[in-house]
Amino acid sequence: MEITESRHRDILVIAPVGRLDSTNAPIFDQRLSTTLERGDTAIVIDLSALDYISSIGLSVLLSVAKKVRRLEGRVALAGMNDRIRSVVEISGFTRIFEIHPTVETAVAAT
Amino acid sequence: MEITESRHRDILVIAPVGRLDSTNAPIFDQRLSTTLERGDTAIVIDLSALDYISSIGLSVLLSVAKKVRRLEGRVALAGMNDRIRSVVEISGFTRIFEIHPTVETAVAAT
Amino acid sequence: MQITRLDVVLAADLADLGALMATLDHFAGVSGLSPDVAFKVQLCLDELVNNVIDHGYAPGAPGEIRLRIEHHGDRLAIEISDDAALFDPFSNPPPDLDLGVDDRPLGGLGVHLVRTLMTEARYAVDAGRNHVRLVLSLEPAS
Amino acid sequence: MQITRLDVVLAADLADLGALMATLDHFAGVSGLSPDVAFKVQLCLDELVNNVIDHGYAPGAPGEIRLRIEHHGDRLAIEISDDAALFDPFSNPPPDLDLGVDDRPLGGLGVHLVRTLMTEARYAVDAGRNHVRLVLSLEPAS
Ligand SMILES: Nc1ncnc2c1ncn2[C@@H]1O[C@H](COP(=O)(O)OP(=O)(O)O)[C@@H](O)[C@H]1O
Ligand SMILES: Nc1ncnc2c1ncn2[C@@H]1O[C@H](COP(=O)(O)OP(=O)(O)O)[C@@H](O)[C@H]1O
Repeated sequence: MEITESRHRDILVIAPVGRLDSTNAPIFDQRLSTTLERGDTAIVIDLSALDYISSIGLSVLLSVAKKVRRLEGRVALAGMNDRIRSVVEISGFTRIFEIHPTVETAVAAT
Repeated sequence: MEITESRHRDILVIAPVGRLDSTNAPIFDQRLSTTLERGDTAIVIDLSALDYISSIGLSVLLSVAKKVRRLEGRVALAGMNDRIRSVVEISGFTRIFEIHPTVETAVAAT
Repeated sequence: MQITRLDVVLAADLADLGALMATLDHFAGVSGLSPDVAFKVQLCLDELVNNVIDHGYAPGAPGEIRLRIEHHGDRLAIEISDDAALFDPFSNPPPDLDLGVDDRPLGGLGVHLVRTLMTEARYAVDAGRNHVRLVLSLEPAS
Repeated sequence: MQITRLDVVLAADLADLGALMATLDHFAGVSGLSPDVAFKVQLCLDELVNNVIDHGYAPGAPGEIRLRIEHHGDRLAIEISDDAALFDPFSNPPPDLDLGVDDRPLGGLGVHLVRTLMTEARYAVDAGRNHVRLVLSLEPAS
């Protein structure tokens, strides 16, 4: 799967492209672990290029939230389309994640 | 539809690409008529880039054979894959058309 | 994966015939049908649907065609039904393939292709509708 | 054109799940389903098929899943059946969405998503097999 990264000041913006499903979620999970191990603990996950997420993709998001919390870092979700937002809401993740309409507002909110 | 043309001495080689079906056959029919009107009456129809032909495509071939005969020209079919050849055979066109395995043999047979 | 049954409703027009051909491509690809089988199925449905469009429903009048394809083991069973005037396509005499180029009529090959390429091809009237039922036996290899 | 019924047999593995997702894309595109409906159908079948793969059949053991989708009017009816150990996924209590990030378990969201996104979701045992039956009412606009 394609995953793009960019840096805004000390914040890493990481964007999975396409689908976060049983085939792709493990790849994205691995990439996020590497990012955290590297010392990046201020992360915005840009979901604006994501078309599809299933529960395994949601588990990857929850998993990074747990790790970031232990590291006393920060993780925000940005740019979700309406379908992905509805799944995130049904999962109760609005209580767990800082959520922003765009990467710009997520970065500015620090 | 894509139709490619090339000239070998006084022979025009014309190749329909893709499908000769109810959508595309009228376009190919029109092109062949224009070709004949232009004075090209020695024609090899190269079917090697053709994936599919239905009865309307077969009618276009029969129609050009009729016209070429009136014009005392020559038309040959070349390069058919096995599936298209079987349909041409079932239609009894092996009695009507000169058939060659390749454009080269068709051109050389003049 | 194998698609074991596919039912479709299409409008009697060329746009929906194009959509049907795309669906048959998908069906054949997913179910791993051989290119020969995929070609025969496309061709026979193309011919029969074209006939309902051209000769069945009145030109410009809206018409609907229903299609069912079943794939179990080495057998494809296809049923095409429509609501146009009753007509048995297999009542046509076969074309005379011995005629010379000047005498061969344009057209009249569609039903002949269907009859030749399919293992079985039958016509029935059911609930006042035309039904054509086709069977294609698949080679164990395909 | 509209695909009114689609039956599929798939092996309980990720390769066939991928093929199923491609077929659902095709189905939704051909039948003009809205992106919302297409997403819900993909997601719910993805979750349920994944559960049969992960929790139903023994790891590495061959297993088969049958699927039927029917689309008539503004209603999609879906049936998924398998031959693994009998289990009613809707017997699970819903996840506790009020837990904080440290206490939320990973997983346990799939069935909750299915139940929330579909209009109806029921489990039944029929001929010794697991059957999950889903209904999705389509907005007249979609
Ligand atoms: N569904 C149909 N309804 C009415 N007439 C039909 C139908 N199908 C075929 N026919 C008749 O049978 C003839 C032969 O059909 P076919 O072999 O497909 O050749 P073509 O359609 O090219 O003439 C048609 O010309 C038409 O007169
Ligand atoms: N088909 C099944 N066979 C056996 N157990 C199942 C099946 N589907 C679900 N389960 C059980 O229900 C639990 C919850 O399923 P689900 O909500 O999809 O979350 P997850 O699969 O991520 O754990 C699973 O962890 C499993 O214990």
